Amino acid sequence: MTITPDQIASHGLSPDEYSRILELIGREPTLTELGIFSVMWSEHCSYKSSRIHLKNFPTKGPQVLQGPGENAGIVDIGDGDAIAFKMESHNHPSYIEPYQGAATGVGGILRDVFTMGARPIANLNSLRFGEPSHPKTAHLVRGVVAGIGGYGNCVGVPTVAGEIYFDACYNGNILVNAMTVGHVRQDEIFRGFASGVGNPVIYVGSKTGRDGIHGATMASDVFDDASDEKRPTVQVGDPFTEKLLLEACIEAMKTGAIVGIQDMGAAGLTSSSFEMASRAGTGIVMDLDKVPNREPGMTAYELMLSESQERMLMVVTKGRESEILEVFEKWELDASIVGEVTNDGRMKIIHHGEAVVDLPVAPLADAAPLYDRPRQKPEWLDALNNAAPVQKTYSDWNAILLQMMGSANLCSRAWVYEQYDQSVGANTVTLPGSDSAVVRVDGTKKAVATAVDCNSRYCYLDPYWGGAHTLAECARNVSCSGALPLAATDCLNFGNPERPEIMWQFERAVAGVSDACRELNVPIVSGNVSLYNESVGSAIYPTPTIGVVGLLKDVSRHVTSHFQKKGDVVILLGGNELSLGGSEFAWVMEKRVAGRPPVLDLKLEKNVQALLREWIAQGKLLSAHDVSDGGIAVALAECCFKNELGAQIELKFDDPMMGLFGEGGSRIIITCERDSVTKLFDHAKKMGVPALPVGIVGGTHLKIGKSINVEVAALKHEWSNGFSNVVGKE
Amino acid sequence: MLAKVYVTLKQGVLDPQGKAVGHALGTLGFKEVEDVRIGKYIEVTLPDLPKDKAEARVKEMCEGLLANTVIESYRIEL
Amino acid sequence: MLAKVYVTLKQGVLDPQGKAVGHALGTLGFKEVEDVRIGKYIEVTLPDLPKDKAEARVKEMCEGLLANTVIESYRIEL
Amino acid sequence: MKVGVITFPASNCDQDCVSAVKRMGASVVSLWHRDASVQDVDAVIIPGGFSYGDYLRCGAMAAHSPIMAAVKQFAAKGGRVLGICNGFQILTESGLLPGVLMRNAHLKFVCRTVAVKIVNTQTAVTSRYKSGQILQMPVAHMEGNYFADATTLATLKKNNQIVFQYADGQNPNGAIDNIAGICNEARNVVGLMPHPERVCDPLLGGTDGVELFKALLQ
Ligand SMILES: Nc1ncnc2c1ncn2[C@@H]1O[C@H](COP(=O)(O)OP(=O)(O)O)[C@@H](O)[C@H]1O
Ligand SMILES: [Mg+2]
Repeated sequence: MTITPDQIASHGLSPDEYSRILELIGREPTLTELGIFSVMWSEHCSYKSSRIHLKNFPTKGPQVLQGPGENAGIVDIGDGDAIAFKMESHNHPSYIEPYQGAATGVGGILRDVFTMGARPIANLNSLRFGEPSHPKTAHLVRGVVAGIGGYGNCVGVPTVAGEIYFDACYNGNILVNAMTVGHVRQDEIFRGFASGVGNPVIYVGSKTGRDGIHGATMASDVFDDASDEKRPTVQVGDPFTEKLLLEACIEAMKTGAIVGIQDMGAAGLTSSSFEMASRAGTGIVMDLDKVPNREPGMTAYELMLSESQERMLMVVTKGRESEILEVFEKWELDASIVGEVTNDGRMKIIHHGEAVVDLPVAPLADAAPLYDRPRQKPEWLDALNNAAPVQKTYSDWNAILLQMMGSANLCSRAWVYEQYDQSVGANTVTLPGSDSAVVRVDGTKKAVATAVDCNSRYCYLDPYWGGAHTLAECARNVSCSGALPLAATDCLNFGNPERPEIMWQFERAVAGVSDACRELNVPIVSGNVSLYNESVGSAIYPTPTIGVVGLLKDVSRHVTSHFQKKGDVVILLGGNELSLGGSEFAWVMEKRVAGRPPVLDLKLEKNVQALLREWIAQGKLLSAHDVSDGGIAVALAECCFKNELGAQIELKFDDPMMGLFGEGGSRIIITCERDSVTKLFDHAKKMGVPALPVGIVGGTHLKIGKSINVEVAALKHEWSNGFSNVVGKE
Repeated sequence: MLAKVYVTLKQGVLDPQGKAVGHALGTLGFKEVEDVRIGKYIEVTLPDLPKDKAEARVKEMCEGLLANTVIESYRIEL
Repeated sequence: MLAKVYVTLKQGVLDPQGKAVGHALGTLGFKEVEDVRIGKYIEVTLPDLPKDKAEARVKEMCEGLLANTVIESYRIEL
Repeated sequence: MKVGVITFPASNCDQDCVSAVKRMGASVVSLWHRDASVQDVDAVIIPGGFSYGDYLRCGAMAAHSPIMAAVKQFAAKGGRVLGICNGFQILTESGLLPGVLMRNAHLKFVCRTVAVKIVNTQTAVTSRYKSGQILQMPVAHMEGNYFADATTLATLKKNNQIVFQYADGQNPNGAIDNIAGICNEARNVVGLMPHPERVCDPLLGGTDGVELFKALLQ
């Protein structure tokens, strides 16, 4: 059999890459081997376009126990406890089949975390859809949200935070990024190493079917109109099996017989076996006849490339197999010894007694192609930056605020998060609806605070500063609950990397995120890259989603974003030059994205967050809410809703549009008791952090200077009902 | 008139529900069960229409809502 | 052999899913839809058995697990 | 006091119930779905979750497990049984409680805190509340839409078997007569959709569930 140029192309391999394969193995590959190369060298698995830039991320720090390179990153939270977390995309599958695509996305990220030995304690997600009026949007939103809930709820992991935004740039390419946070004792961390020559390799979990064969290469294909018709074998999630797999794996880990373990994610059996052998510098010999399958007549190619869900691969101490098999029997899951660790650094796969694969492990896993793709600043960007962010003039500020509160990107997300079990596990201290979720670490007085963020309009107008803003805002959200941001995970969603302007956006965004990470002391410990997010030739906005995890040493000292009681003093902490470039105001009023995003002073940001945390830890604050999209008017309104408390705010500004709706980093609305005000201001002054007393909580209305005077109930009504404009009335 | 619609998962698509039910039947003593697949059976009541018209209409309903044609097939009986 | 089982809600039992789907069909422009009822269509694969034996066995499965006879009826086809 | 908490495949509120019970100072016996006995416990809790993935019908497969045969015997002798959420579904599927929990009227999963009224204080879990008292408890389910035919409903009312009702305007799932929880005639078996075990700790936004567990342990 000879490999044809067509086969090479349909496997997404370039002629150069194919020559490289020939050179590496010194012969023509079998079809199965070609399939293996194609998935291992796909963008999704090899990061061939992104890797050289990802090196810029700071990844170290005394708190980091595991940085990028494993299934999830891990940070130290003291007392022998640690937190494992990661974020991952499932964009393309979710566009094709929103429910199953999103569900299996959640399943995949859960496995990445529990394969490290961590019990998942929280799920988050970051979603991007097209315009609310686009004919596909409502259907996609309904399916994706139901799918995320359907999976996470069944597994019993609370979904505690997330974000959802709408913009025309996602009309033909939605984003579904899912994140899981897990708790693990530091001496019980597992890693994906196939160590110990002679140790058996065990396959556990669901049987293998013909699901999603070529999923990994699909994720690296540009969508075109025809793919609406393309109906690849969609993977269906089985959260029931996932829950059993989770419990069985954690129980099996307790036996002490497991040497290494890894989930089968994209590229299934292929990537898990190659990655485990590669990390350990070993080889594996595997017999595919031993792999549990659910369809007769599966070929070696199909068995190696299937993306059936809810499966894991583990290496076990020789002689102790039965202890592991017993655990899986108890949980009524398949488990089968499929191979053994070898010392020759080769992957040998046997099917029906014949050797169908014999490849060197290291070149496949480590020496995948690496591209420094050309980069060029888009020629349209300067003109866009120099254009006016807003074109019309405005005056009726009350009406505008009402309209803003009910708009798709600012209105209440209750429709979404009420479909998620937010409190299973009985540890969710702060539910969705505040700046970050707070989840107690069971049996301790510690808690983690976590949030996801991305301002993709800023990233579009300026990928560097947009990236920096995104990281800063995410960390700020975590600080707003009182927690110290420890580390971040990311999911870099971009267009086609073969286009220089996309690669430029990528490089700039990574640089911006990296610099903000350094300044704020928040290293990146895990992440994921999703490229080729384009439809009919146009790319999404650069969307480098960030998830931050922070630590509250004493969970009793935390606050939420909601005003607490009448008479409390409202203070604006921090502050910066404001801008309407890329603002929500410009978008709501004019559907316009132009100008420059606000400047960000990272030193100031750091000091503002530090001071905020110090005050919360001392119990001096009653609430804290960061001012982000929509500016201060929107942020103040949000503070009012939960407890239905108004406020009287005396803000002075020359230009109400900028003053009310201008955006800028490093701003936080806090409240405190009247008698702590003087001390706080003295302290802020000493620390060089701007702080401005701006008003008092109370009354039925939100009043802001001379410009705004609206009933809180009216604002809340718009805000509560806004989402029905996206998904329709119930 | 009554249109009957049978919605089943396409060949090769995992049926977690059928799998779990098959397993449960086994533990309940029905060891002979080899496989279980679970689909939907939908009855749609319509005003009387010529058969071909009705069929076309119900087909539209299937494509639009009743079946998820990415993973499911359907069959209509009138 | 393949046993087909149709499980439907008994007359008078609320069918929230059918109701919601009927409503959704209406808003999608299928105004003629008068009623929708949603049941299950279950395929059980068995080794070949004499028909009456198979029928008796599948009936047991229905009574035991596949249908909740308080609210559902079932019909078996072999 | 010893309380048995059952774990089925994909139960996921079992540990939450264990914590709640321990908080009240009672000891816990973990029961496995394949156990044939409830041992020497004083009460049994059937926790929430997605036993068997909620496949086929919620609670259907769990209702046929060996442990449920033991629970039936235990209940028949007057033992106290509390089913929460999926546990309530399992109780109706196994015939220990009448009626059925159908798909929510809006067909979506719903998780939110709702106001729940105590209707009957003469049961194994409500003896420490006042009649008409309102509790704030979260619900989290896809199938909580309680339904019973007219005869059954009349019997429930006649025997005062409706234990919990959603407060007016708070019904999250379309349940008939706002029913959130019921008991059997003997009042020793109670099922409810809301999650009292999630409101036993002031840190988690409420303690309205505390008295329910205390009553169960009395
Ligand atoms: N953008 C990124 N930033 C940091 N780490 C990354 C990024 N993308 C990928 N990684 C790391 O590279 C490794 C491989 O990622 P991935 O292929 O997504 O893992 P998996 O196959 O387990 O899902 C992981 O350790 C991941 O954390
Ligand atoms: Mg992994």
